Amino acid sequence: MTQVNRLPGGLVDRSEEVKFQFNDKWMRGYPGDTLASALMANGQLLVGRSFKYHRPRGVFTAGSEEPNALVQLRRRAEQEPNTRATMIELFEGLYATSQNHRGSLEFDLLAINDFFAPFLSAGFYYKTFMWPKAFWEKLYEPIIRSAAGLGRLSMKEDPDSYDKGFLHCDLLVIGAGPAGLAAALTAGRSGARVILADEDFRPGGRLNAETLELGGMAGHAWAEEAVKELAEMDNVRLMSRTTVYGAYDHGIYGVLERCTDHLRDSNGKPRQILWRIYSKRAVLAAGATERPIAFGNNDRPGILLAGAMRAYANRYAVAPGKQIAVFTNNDDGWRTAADLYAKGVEITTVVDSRDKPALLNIPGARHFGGQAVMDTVGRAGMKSIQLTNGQVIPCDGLAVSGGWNPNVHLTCHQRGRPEWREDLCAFVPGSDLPPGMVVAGAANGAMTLAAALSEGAVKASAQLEDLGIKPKGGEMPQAEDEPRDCAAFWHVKQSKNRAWVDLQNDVTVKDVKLANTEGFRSVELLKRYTTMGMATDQGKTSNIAGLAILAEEAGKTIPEVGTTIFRPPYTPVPLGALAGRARGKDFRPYRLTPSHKWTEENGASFVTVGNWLRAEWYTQPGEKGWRDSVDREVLQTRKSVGICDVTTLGKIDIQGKDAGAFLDMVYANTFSTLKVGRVRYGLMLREDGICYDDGTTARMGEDHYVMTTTTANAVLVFRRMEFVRQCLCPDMDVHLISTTDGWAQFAVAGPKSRDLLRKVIDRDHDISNDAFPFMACGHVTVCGGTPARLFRISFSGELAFEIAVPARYGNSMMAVLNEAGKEFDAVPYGTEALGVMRIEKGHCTGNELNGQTTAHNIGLGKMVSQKKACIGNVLSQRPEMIREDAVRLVGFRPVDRSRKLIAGSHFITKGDTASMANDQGWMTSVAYSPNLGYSIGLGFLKEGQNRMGEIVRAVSPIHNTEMEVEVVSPHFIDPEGERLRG
Amino acid sequence: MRYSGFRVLKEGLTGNKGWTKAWREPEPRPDYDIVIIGGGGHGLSTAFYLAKEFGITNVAVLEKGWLGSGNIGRNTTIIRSNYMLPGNEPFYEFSMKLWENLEQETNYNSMVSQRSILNLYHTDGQRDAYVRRANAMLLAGADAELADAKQLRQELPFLDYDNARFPIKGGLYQRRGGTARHDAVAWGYARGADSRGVDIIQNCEVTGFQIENGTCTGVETSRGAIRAKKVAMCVAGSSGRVAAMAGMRLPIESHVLQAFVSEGLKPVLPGVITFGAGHFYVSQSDKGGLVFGGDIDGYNSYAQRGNLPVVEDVCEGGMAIMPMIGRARLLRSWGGVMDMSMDGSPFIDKTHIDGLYFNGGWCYGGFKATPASGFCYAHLLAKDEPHPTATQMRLDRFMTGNMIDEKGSGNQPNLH
Amino acid sequence: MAEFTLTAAPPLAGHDETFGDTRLHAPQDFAIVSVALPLGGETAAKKAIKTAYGVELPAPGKSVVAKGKERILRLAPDLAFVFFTHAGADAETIVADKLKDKAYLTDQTDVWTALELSGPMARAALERICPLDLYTDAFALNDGARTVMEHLGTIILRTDDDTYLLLSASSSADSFLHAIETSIKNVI
Amino acid sequence: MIIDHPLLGPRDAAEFVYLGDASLIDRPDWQAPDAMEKFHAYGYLRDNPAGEHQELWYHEQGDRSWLVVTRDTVTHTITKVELARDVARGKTKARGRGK
Repeated sequence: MTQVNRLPGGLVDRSEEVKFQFNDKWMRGYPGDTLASALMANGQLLVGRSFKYHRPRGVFTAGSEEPNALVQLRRRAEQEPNTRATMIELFEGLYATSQNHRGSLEFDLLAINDFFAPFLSAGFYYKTFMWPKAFWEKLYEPIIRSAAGLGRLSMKEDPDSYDKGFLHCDLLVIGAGPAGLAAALTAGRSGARVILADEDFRPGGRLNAETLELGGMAGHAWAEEAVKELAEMDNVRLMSRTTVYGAYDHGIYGVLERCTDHLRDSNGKPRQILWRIYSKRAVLAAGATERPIAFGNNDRPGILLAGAMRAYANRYAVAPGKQIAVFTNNDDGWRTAADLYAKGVEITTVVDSRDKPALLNIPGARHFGGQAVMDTVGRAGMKSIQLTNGQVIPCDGLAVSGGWNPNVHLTCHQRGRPEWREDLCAFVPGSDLPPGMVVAGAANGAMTLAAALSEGAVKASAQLEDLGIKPKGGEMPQAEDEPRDCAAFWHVKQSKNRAWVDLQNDVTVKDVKLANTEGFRSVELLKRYTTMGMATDQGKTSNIAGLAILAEEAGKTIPEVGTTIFRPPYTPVPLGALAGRARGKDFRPYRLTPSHKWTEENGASFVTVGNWLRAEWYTQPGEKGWRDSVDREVLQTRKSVGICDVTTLGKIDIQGKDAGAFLDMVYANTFSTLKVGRVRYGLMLREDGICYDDGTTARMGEDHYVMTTTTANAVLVFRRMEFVRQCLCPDMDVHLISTTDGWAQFAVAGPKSRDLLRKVIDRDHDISNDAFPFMACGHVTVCGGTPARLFRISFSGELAFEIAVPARYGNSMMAVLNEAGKEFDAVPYGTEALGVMRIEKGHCTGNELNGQTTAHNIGLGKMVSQKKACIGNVLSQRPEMIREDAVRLVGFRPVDRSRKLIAGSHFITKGDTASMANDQGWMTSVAYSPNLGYSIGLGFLKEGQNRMGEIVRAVSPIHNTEMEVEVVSPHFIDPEGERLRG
Repeated sequence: MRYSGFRVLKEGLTGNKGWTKAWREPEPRPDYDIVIIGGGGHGLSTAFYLAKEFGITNVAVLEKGWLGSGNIGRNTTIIRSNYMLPGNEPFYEFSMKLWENLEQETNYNSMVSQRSILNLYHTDGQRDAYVRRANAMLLAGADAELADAKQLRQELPFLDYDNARFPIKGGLYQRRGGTARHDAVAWGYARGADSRGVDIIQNCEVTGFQIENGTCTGVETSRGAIRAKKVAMCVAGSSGRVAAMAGMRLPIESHVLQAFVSEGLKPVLPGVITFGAGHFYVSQSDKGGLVFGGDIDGYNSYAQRGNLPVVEDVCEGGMAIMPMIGRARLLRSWGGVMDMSMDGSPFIDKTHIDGLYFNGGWCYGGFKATPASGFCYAHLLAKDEPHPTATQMRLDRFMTGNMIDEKGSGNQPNLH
Repeated sequence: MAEFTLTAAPPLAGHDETFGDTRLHAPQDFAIVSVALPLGGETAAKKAIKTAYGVELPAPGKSVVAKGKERILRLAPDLAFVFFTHAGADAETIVADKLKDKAYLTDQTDVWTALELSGPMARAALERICPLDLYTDAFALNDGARTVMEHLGTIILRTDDDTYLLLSASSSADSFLHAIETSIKNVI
Repeated sequence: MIIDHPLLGPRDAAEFVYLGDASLIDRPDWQAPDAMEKFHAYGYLRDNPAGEHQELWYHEQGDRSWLVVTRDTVTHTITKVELARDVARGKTKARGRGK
């Protein structure tokens, strides 16, 4: 194809050509083109299909408000649906396809919807498709879903990377049009820290699209100079291809920078960066968006907004056709006629809804004052327009201007309400702006170039003064106050054919009227019923017209009907960018235990526990499944000795004269009476009396305790203890610091554990049962002087110790313990074996202490002291929480010992039907006990303490199974605890 | 006017000129048997069931804004009954059964789509908890199904099974779960109630209660005083504010929950999917948008908007389980005010003031409860005794210690 | 002589890499001891610090370098960290000898992993992960703060114009290193 | 949001963890005759105002201080930030004087 629609001049670089493909057709454009301008240059006016009726559509705007020209950019895993052709910078080899059609773009089978349009009026689907009932999911909905939607995801992992960042500034200037540049220049020259962000790849805004002059310079040339000056200032950061998409609390803005989208390849760099900009003040200079007028068949390819057509002509040097008509209700539309004429394009007609003399003299153009375009002809491209006076005028392009709407979007992000300005026929920012923000230029209703420039400088100066910065250099060049008269004119009543209000979602004037007839009279109800403004453009070009028509129908004024406010984001933001680096393995950090390396080298499988990776079991040669490994680890530990890295348990260093009293407050049981050199099991409640955490706390010195928490709750317990310390006991001398990562801690469990440790602990420490009995603790040294802490505690129920060394020695310590243990056939064991042994002993973990469990439920009700102030003791005594028939933790074993218990089974009394009403409790944890040779379980059973020996049914309808189980003590092994005291 | 495919055809052929108002716009009358405060989903469904099931039609629904402007107008449209506790599960299953006949009952297509809901699990502990929950669901007459990673890989090949930080081990399905077109639910109930004689009064804000000798006899509104034999609060996020007018402090905090929708896409997701190791759940609307959300922002708020950290957290969760959505774009986000209760479960109860009733505390899960909430509230209002599925949803349960705490997070609303 | 010997292997020990003029390395033998000021004993503790190190305890968010090259960072009203170079596992004893019993001490050496990032791209790299304003006027020489980067709790200190000391939990050292390396790679 | 920490200056709220109404500082006396009712009110009932709200935030990714933040729940505007420990001490002192 050749560039049949290319005009002379423009801001494209004609020194080289760029080749690209659209729907597999090769075309050419120039650097500086967008895909939209390049397609137009090549005469490709048909670009896409509409959402509902699959109407042929072409480029309608020249910016991010584009409703029609959405394409799929790139291919394979890089395919990016719904991309606005107006925002795609042309690059060599660009590949794009049209979307939302079945069959080719030119012959879309779903265009049949257009013929059925009478049956597809607003909300039709709420009134039908209800019979027969089952057909909704099976028939109607799949048809609707496959026809709806727009572009397609590749369904492959996004191959690009994304990054995020944080920026700080005194003044954020949003938009680099005339007002934004004036604001940034003023602030930059005054020495403030400035960020200037603009969504375009060429700063300048409308200056690049117009022929207006500043101080005798072409607008775009002045913008270039301004940008050059700003770029040289250290205190100014210029960010083009950067959209400020959201205004959040306290001056934080959400910002998307597109780094490599304009390149063929991202070369391993992040494709986009999501910036959080912390601004002390902001100037919103986002300009204005033109809006169309609704008339019959106003959606054809070749019909563009007038300002957009002017931008294409002036900036990109293209026009959609050779004979252009202009339809306007304002002065600005005339400039399109004048600028295109100046570029050598024939202007056939200027239709002005205002009955006024011609504003400008456009040679060859006929002027129709007080008339309107009523209809158009030409399915795939414009052929002619018909005026309200009946006249038919041939043309192959139509520029429409219904006036301009200030881009107030960001002013609404904190629920600010725009206000109606009658003289502009538009909403302007209200008084309830996000704190710190001011609005300047067209975004604020300052519609002329001179006004925008001066307002940009003045508003920036005021913001600087507010910050205590003396503004200087705010003088801006002379510019024009061009005529901007506008008369409200929303839709052409004489039109008989459908007139589109929302192009993308196919909402017509009739739909708006129908919604009003049916009582959907709030603008919010209108939106929801008709889907107006809900498409990817969020109604940037359609909302106001819809509102105006609703107002007219309801006999109200526009301000009476109100407006909908805008919510973030200003333009859509890729989910990949919002996620940044946090995906795949980098979703969250990994925490590794100190012995991770040794563990990895010795056959461990790993399990994720919170952010930790822990050894689950160690596979030995010849072991066929995980059970082989776990059974071996359990048996060997109980027979001789096993070693497990338990570093993940939270460790909190508690020091201070009031440390004991503080722990009395935190724990349900008492710690102030604990002797130095001793450890105690502690139960922690929430204030609502429910068990929160448990663990052991050791008294290492008079004023020094060391607490352990569960792995899962380490951070939460610390937080809560700080709350108690600072808010409830502010006068206690107590200090907390986490040492979880500082100590590598190992459980050494089993009858040979003392023998093993004797080989490692330096000889001057006596760890005999007398000197170091059950629940003793103390400082020792290991391997010739390395400091360590030793605790005589047991989770397995065996004679056991936990030994902690500084984490740097953890990996070495694991190796040493295993080496020293060789003569005892010591085994390293993982979390599974740990779990089996704790179930054999009836100890609780997260499955039991799940935040719903009382101390009473686990048989520890008496541990909750009622003799002191402590968290949770009062509310733990509420009547429903201490009922005799509440569920109790008990043990279970299958009557048929060969059966495997199922965690999550519910208990039903024998003879009762299995139903929720007869539910007696549930199984929390199960394991195969290699010591007992059968499956065992822990669970909560109603009044379980009184039901020992009873046979109940453990039902698991989800597995379609049930079995009889016997209620037993939860202490399956060594119930008297003789081993751990040995 | 009765809606049907035939009517759509007929109107289509005659220029769509015969459609009439979906509901009346009546002026408030001076007194009613029952005044319902709040024209959101729950208020409208209460009115509908009062009329349909209990024959009480001298009812007004007072709505401060436009009907359906509360959380029914902005939510992520999920319906499900996959609860665990006896205080909840029968209620939500009752709701599910009402959903299944909703369209025929209201003569309005609210697009109840039982496309399934899947909760992924990533650890053995989570699996055990899901087995317990699945069994509770089955024991309560709901449906449930467990799927292992192998099955999921076949059904949902686009999830990240091989490179995940928290590997997907399986999931709990409720095939009867799914989504519904949220606005249409409100409109269907509104039409159904209106056609049975209920007055739905929009733009009518309650400004106070008339309380005489411990008995509530009516309300003050922006459109005058209205007397009523019974007054029923049903105002979700505004519960605290409205109850304060009656001098009540509630076990509720108002928090902001953000929700999100992407640009329209051709069909990608079969049903609802929730991530078990992060804050993310998602479904796809009939129009093609991915509708998703995650955690509440976490601080008390009536601002109806949230902040960036949660937006990012949610999208991180999304990319973590389905990295193929990276090039889909977030189109719109919004924030709703959630009546977060102290145990994450709701209240349908009388208050200590005679004639004044309370329905609230739905947290971020009120949408799925819309039918049963209305039905059970209507039951309570009509008979002065709780519906059998809602007996635990009492305001005094924190005094007795009979909490309904599904998550086990305790008395901290932002953790539920 | 003990039968077994332990070898110290702190995570990231010896890490040293350069990206153009920007360097990322783990300082050697980096010891950390926390110093908590007893309630009611603040004055005595501050005096002990002054005596031991010759410097005043700085305000929260600030650090000072003592005469013995130790750096003292005040993290909270009643908490400071002392950083110094020391190889053994007895860092706490060394501080205890200086401060006697005037403060509560906890060895934090192995709780943290330290990386020093220096060079012209250091700030640009940190911009990608650090929420704090690191411009000189907002984060001056010797300023220090605890914050969060890529989901990791981090202490950041400015030790020179273009040099930052970063501390994060030792268990997640690999993820921490990955986060910083990625930031550098993304900006160079 | 940004919380202006009284000691550390403005910090992103993402560094903080929210707890709830600052009345959680006013923990009732466990020995009071109506302790159960008081703890019920303390633990469960909230003013939940639409407007100025005093609330507790914890600077977890910072100096670990608990703060009492006065924030408007409708606009999110923060007007005051105090160390919770100071607030709590002030209350203890006030109670002491009352005796």
